[in-house]
Amino acid sequence: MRVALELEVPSEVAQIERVVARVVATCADLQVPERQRQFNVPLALTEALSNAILYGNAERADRHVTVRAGMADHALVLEVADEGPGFDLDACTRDPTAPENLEREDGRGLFLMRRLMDRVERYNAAGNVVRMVLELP
Amino acid sequence: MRVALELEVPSEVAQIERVVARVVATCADLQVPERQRQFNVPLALTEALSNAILYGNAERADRHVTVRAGMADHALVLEVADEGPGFDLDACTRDPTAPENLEREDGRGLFLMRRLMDRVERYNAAGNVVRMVLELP
Amino acid sequence: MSFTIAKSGDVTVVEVEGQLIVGNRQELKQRVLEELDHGERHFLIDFSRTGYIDSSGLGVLVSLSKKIRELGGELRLANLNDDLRTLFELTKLDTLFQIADSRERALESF
Amino acid sequence: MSFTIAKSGDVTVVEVEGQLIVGNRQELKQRVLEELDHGERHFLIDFSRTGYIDSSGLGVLVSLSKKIRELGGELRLANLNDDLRTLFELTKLDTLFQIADSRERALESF
Ligand SMILES: Nc1ncnc2c1ncn2[C@@H]1O[C@H](COP(=O)(O)OP(=O)(O)O)[C@@H](O)[C@H]1O
Ligand SMILES: Nc1ncnc2c1ncn2[C@@H]1O[C@H](COP(=O)(O)OP(=O)(O)O)[C@@H](O)[C@H]1O
Repeated sequence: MRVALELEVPSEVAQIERVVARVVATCADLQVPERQRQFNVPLALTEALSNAILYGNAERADRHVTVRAGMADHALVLEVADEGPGFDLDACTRDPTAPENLEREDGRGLFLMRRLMDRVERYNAAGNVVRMVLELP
Repeated sequence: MRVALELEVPSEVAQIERVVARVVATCADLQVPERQRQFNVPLALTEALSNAILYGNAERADRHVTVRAGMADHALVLEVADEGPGFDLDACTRDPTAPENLEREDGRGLFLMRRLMDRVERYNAAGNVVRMVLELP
Repeated sequence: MSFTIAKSGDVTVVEVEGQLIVGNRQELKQRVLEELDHGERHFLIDFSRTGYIDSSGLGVLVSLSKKIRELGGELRLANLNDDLRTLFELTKLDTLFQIADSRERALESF
Repeated sequence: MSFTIAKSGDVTVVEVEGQLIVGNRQELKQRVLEELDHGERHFLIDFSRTGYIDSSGLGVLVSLSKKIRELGGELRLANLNDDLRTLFELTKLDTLFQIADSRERALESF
């Protein structure tokens, strides 16, 4: 059985926890192992959602964020789409562990997403859909 | 928050219970009232699935059934799509309570779907997607 | 679904646990037909532990009932919860079957 | 998330319950800055009841730590579970913070 969950929320950071909780519940259904389910997935998803809400949608009330979570070929696929102009994932990913960045307050989001998931990529040409893939055993 | 669940299964009647269980779990999340969740939804969905598997896909192994369950404007919307030629919902709906039909073994599926849900309609031109709507309080 | 078959006097009592639907109705049909083959004529199906019955499950009940009647026997139903009762009313099958509130009542009246 | 603030000697101990993320990190920042305003200089954040910390939560910890140091104080962390420890290692923030295994150890060393 292929399973996919689709959620659409308004552009408010207060929505993040609800969305994450629902996706994590679906991960349990999909038998994603506990650690990934309790740590990698919620954290990576929180990062992608806050970027989508804050940068992509600029917290505008008329814009929404859409999340799709699903299973395909033994991998968990999470897609986070915003209604912003898109961005260049690679160009925007900084190394927060470099000495000059270590004490910065920002710039750890994309880095963490890439460390917590097996693949993080732009899913569409516009660049406002981020796709994260976690390979499962 | 708009929530939608999408499931895709092979054309086997043995899959029906798993699909129904998962949709019913999502209905709990969506706060569909107990009676609808425990009776109307699973029964109507079972009917639509068995028709999709038996008639639409003729139980062919290379064909799948896709179910979408979601919430829109205070209504639960269930869509069941098969890969068959489609059919004419109205023309195929019989009245199983008519004296000449009462002792027939078949012909109660579409009738029940229409009694258990608020609306049952063809969703696409081809007629191989059935859409059922249940208004919620 | 699973079901159990027991005798109560000369009545064959079938208890259905879970859903009676397209994926499993044949099992039930087969077993009841076997009992019929063995000469049994009085049947009671107890639904106290049944979730729901789909149209093909209803179809099996209709066809069994017909066969049993043709052989001079009878099929009765017992313990339909509110939802199942609604289902029989919707389809007017409540006019085709003898439906009892309890197993005891159903047994008494054979 | 919710948090509690208590004193242990001259150390202000903050316990974070739940996720420390973009939606709530400001609350934590505000409260610690107030304590700093009131003259407190030694801070310990206890994460034993924390789920995860996102990048903006980490950012708040970094900026609080900097501010506290500038005023001659110190911010220490305690009770990171394995996942949180991994998070600090991934981001090399384990090199920036004093991280203790237990609240007692952290308190001792101020
Ligand atoms: N969905 C998005 N839409 C537009 N820009 C984005 C998006 N996600 C990330 N960015 C850009 O990438 C930059 C780096 O993001 P990130 O690594 O999460 O760090 P931070 O959020 O702390 O700046 C952001 O500052 C922003 O310019
Ligand atoms: N998904 C479908 N694809 C093609 N034909 C269908 C489909 N669903 C229903 N039908 C047609 O409608 C008829 C009536 O269906 P139904 O009321 O469920 O009764 P039954 O399944 O007992 O025949 C079916 O016999 C079939 O010809």
